[in-house]
Amino acid sequence: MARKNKPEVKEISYAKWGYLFIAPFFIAFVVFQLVPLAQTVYYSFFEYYRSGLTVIGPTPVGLDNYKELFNSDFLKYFGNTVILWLAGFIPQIVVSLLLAAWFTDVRLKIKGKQFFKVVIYMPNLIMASAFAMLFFALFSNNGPVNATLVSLGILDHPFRFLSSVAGTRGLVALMNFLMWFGNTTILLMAAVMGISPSLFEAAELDGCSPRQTFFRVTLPMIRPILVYVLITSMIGGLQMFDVPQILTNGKGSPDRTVTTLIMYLNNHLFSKNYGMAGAVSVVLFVICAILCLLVYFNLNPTENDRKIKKRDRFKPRKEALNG
Amino acid sequence: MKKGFKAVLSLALAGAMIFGMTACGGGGGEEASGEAGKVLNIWCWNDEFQTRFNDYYPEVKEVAEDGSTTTLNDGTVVNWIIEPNEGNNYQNKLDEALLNQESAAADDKVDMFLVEADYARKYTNSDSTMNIADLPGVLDATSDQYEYTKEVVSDADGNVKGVSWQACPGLIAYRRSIAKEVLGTDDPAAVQEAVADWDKFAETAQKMKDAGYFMLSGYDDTFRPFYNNDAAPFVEDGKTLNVDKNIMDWVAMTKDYTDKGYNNKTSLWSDDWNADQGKDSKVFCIPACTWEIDFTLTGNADPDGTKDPAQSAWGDYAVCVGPVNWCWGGTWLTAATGTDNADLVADIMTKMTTDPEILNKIATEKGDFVNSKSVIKDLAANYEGNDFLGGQNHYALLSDAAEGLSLKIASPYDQGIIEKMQAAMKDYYDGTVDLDTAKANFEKSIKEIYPEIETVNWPK
Amino acid sequence: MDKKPSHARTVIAYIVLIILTFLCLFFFYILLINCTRSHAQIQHGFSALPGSSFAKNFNNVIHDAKLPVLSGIKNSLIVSTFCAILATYFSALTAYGLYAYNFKLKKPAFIFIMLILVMPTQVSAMGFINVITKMGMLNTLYPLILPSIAAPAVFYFMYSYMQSSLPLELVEAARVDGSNEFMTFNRVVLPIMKPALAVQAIFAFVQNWNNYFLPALILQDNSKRTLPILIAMLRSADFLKFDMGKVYMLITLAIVPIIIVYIALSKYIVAGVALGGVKE
Amino acid sequence: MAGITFKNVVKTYDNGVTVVPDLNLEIKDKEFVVLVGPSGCGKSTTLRMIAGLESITSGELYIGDKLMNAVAPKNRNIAMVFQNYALYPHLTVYKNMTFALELAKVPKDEMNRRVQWAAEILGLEPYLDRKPKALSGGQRQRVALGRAMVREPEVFLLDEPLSNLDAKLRTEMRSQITKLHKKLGTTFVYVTHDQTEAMTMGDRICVMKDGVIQQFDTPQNLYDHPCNLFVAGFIGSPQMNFIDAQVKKADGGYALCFGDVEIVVNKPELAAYEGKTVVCGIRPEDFHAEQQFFGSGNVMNAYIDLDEMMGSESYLYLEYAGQKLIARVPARYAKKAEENIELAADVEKIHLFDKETELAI
Repeated sequence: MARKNKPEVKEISYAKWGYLFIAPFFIAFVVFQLVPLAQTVYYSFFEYYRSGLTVIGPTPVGLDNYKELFNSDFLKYFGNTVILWLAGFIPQIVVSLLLAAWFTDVRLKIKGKQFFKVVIYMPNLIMASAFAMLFFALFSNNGPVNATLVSLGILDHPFRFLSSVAGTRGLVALMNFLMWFGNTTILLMAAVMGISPSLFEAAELDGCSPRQTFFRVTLPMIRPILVYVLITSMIGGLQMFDVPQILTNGKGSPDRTVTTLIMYLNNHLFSKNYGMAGAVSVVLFVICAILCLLVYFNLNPTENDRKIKKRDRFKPRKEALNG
Repeated sequence: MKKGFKAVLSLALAGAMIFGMTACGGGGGEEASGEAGKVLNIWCWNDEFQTRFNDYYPEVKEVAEDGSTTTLNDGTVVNWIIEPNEGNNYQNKLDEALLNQESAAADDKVDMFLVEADYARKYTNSDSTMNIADLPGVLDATSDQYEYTKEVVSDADGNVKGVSWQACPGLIAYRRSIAKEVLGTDDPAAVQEAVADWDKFAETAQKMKDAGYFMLSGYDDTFRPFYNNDAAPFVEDGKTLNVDKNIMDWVAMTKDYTDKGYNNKTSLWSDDWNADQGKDSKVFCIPACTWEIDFTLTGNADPDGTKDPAQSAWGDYAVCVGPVNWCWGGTWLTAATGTDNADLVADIMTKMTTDPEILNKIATEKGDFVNSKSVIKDLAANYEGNDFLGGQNHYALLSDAAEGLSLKIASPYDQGIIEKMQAAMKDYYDGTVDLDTAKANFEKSIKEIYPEIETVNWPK
Repeated sequence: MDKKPSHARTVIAYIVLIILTFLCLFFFYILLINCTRSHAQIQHGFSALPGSSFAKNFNNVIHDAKLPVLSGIKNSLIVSTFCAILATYFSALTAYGLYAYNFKLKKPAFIFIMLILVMPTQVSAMGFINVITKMGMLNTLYPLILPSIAAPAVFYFMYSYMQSSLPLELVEAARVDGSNEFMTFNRVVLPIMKPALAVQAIFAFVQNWNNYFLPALILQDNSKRTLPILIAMLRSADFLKFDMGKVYMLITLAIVPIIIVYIALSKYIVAGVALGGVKE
Repeated sequence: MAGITFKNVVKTYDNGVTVVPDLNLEIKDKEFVVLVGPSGCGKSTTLRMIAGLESITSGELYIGDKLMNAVAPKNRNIAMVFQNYALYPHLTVYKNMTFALELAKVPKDEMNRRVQWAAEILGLEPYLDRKPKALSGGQRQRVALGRAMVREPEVFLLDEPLSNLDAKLRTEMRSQITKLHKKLGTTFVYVTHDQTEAMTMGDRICVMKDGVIQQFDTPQNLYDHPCNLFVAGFIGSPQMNFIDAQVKKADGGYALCFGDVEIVVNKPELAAYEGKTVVCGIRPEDFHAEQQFFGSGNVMNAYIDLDEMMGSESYLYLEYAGQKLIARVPARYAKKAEENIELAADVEKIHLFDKETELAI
């Protein structure tokens, strides 16, 4: 800071305490995330892996890793990740909105709300790996689910869930849905309850049916929370690993249609291929950055308040005035 | 203000670190609690050798309740480190330990580790394993062992780097009850007649299907007989992978069997594959090598260990050689370079793999095909028969077959390659993908697991 | 008011709720049933009635050296508890730093944290493993605990909670009363933040209890492994062979402790989640 | 025709609390009726029952001649202005005002015409494109009014619309609403707890307490002839003084004696109360310091506890015969605290109430 010429005015500045309090956070971040990130980017330009007991030393290869990455199935895995995320996310949002609307609709007087809230939130606490393992055991070819379906006559022979693309993807989506819809419902309920009741009464007076009230009043009012849920879920979706990894034991079978980005990264990390792992990480980093900036800017309501959309503007037509 | 502030900042960092360290000091966990005596670390991927060691090694004093350690008479504590094989997990963890073998403390050093045929060459060609010749009195004791068991663990210039207590000729284990019902007899010679070659095997499979049975359980059951008779190893120069024509024959046959409903569409080691070896399973036979009889078949056929034919498939199995001679796996003991208990390792090796009296007990009680020609000849002559196999003396059947076995086709990468081949082809058999996609998937997974392999060649 | 339609909607609501409850509970029901049945019984097929081999399965799992469950639970507990403490304390500290003080880098610091909030941690996994190997921390629990000092999500929650329920006058009052900044934080700010701290501690604990990706890459030998890794090991073939009873038992051991804690604290946890919803 | 009639209407909430025991009320068409009373007296509940936001436990409610009990709020052709305005924060002022019309599928140019008309009356043209949070309290209140006006309802319901405004704005808005009523000519039902608003705005005022109508009459009648102690105390600020007085027979009527004052009133009804005590109500403004009011026996010499100088007049907090009184005296007669002052009550303006029944005599 430039030395001010007049004598140092002795006023108590707490600024140094501000720095002190945020220091641990930033130090831990630099040591455990920033430096590793820098290394990841650095090694992504090297051929550096361990084959058996011999380490093939870091030799610079420029963009080879990235070239190899793009003629590999990276885009397919990105597609898988997005499909698996959306297949779980869309039902999650729909059901959560439905439940939030019902739970907060004073007309419906649903009893046992607290019980339902406790039950639907429970899957969120379960270890993803345990959930996946449980589903693997339950949905295996002669597992309990098949046995039940066959004994109930719904199926004549066991359906091979884990051998069919739709089956495996469906299971991953179902698990993600079950694990997260409780959390989202409670969040949305809190947001809806945050709206002042007189707004709903005003809407009712204005002639809104329950459905119209939901879409024209409730939904716009809880938009900030919806944006928050969308972003956090998208980040979670991109990081999806535990469930598909354990359900298919890392193979992403059948036909690698369930291999997600992080599983692909994990395969390289597991076989100590730091070069490729670095490349995958960097591309993933870029994708995350783009998606988040995209979502953050155009969906965040506070940003676009000023530019009122065209059709809302009031057009005073002179001839209509008859006083 | 500037200087003071930096001091405070570093203080905060140190504080955070110390706070973190001391807080989870407990997390470090203490080393294996052994008394004053030395510690012997043995790495393996299952408890097969551990059970035989605990039962038959004379020096064993007592076994820990949770089975994690065994204490010997002279106080040495044997620490069993078990890591599953699948997905190269065992190899990765073992490599990690071997790489910092020098820096590791005496008691943490890897003393002995087991290897399977599929990746034996990876370790025998490296200097992480000691020459058996350097271990006192072990090499000459192995004169009576089958040639192939030494060949597969010899390095480029012929030094033997490992020993095994068993040979694993492959055979076909079949259900006596189903054989009687469909083929009219369960006599091993007659059944061998019906499966003498792959054409006869297919005919019998059709008979089985007509009678409402499956010939085989899974896709991978017939892999080993084909793979074992490949012309050359998968990888020889460390860069290119040549898929043998034999493998593609296996693929074609299995696809054909699946479409015709000869097999029950299971995968190796999956729980329905295990169930197919149970009492009320519809599967006629399963290609199995000798260690599989004790390790897998007995466990699956008689899960509750009743040993009673009424409640389980105990005694309902018999074996014959099958269409081709083949072998699978087997476990070799190797001494890790830099071990601090070399002579104890040597003693374990000699006793467990060459002492005729121990080998005889292993053979009779565990049903292993032990790696000693003399013991096998003696068993072939007067062994009264294996109770699990309904009294059949399978040694007589296999003693000459074992002479002709060979594992020259083994390469250091086989564990990963075979696993990825089976996984890729499973989608093809299920009909989820066509053959070319399955091949492409195989190549992709090889690129991930073995970056050094650049090209994969398929036979014309 | 027109009674008829809302009656129909109530019926539909209850049907959907019952289906969802069934979906949430059915799988745990099967889990609890199967962990009391022996391997053979499980292979026979599904049964709604519990079996008799709960003790047998439990013993098998506890005494299986390959699956050190007790040390798994211990490690998971250590990692989760310390992560919860570090994450909540340091996030509150950072949030307080940014909320109560203004200094030159305040705005950029806040925006920076918001950016890393949306960045998944797996991205730097590769470098992370290298760094901690060089620091000699590979195969120890520290690398799983210390990074949680920088927990952007927890920070964001604390920051918005402070904005809504920590009046700055309190801090000034404390200053007038002569307590130094650090004491003010610990004795005035933290007690007020107790609901937020409690909720975030639970979430941080659960998140680290369930974490599988990084521990699997860092923890090499069995005595150090956390529960999710043991379960993932279960999935590999060598274990499945003999005893599905053991498999179900281990999953139960991994899930039940959290469920018990949850049922005991369900009121706070659900309220805590709701707290997140009313941020704006 | 949009009169409102309550017949034996009862309102009991789910928790068993009966807020409105047995309401019989008749509001004529185009009338401006004010429901006033302390909080919790059931005035808002009554308003919300008209709006249909509260169910009617029993009894009948008519708007015009149609039974409204089971009719949905949107079909009652009423509009309501909420205490906190209840404007849709995510919609512009224009969209807020056209929200109900869009739902009622009113054609576009008709909507524009009405909004333009309402905006002109309320002076809202410059704000039509703004969002509510960009407006001041007063402007928001006027938007709420505008939103109700454009619907051209038969009945206009206002639930304490001025309580969130500052004092100056409140007086200004009072006159605006009264002017609006005259201009629109619709029936207004206005709820407030502020008796000055009631007195200034209402054609008729309904004073309520614990769900029961105390009195329903013009402001003047309420002021001059409160039917009971409660209404007397509620209307008028500062509040009427209540003094216990002995009734004695005197020539020319009966004398009310308290302290050393004896005020003679000729009220035949007092015959029944001879020798007993009655509550004598005197409004602060009915105490006079001017000589012409000094008759025989009605002068009292009170000690001034506190005096509040209001500019043109002063409030004197007196103590007389052990009772606290308030008097409102023109500035020139006012005295300072801790002094005594001689005051006389205006005999015609004295209200008398039965001590037990609290009813007017």
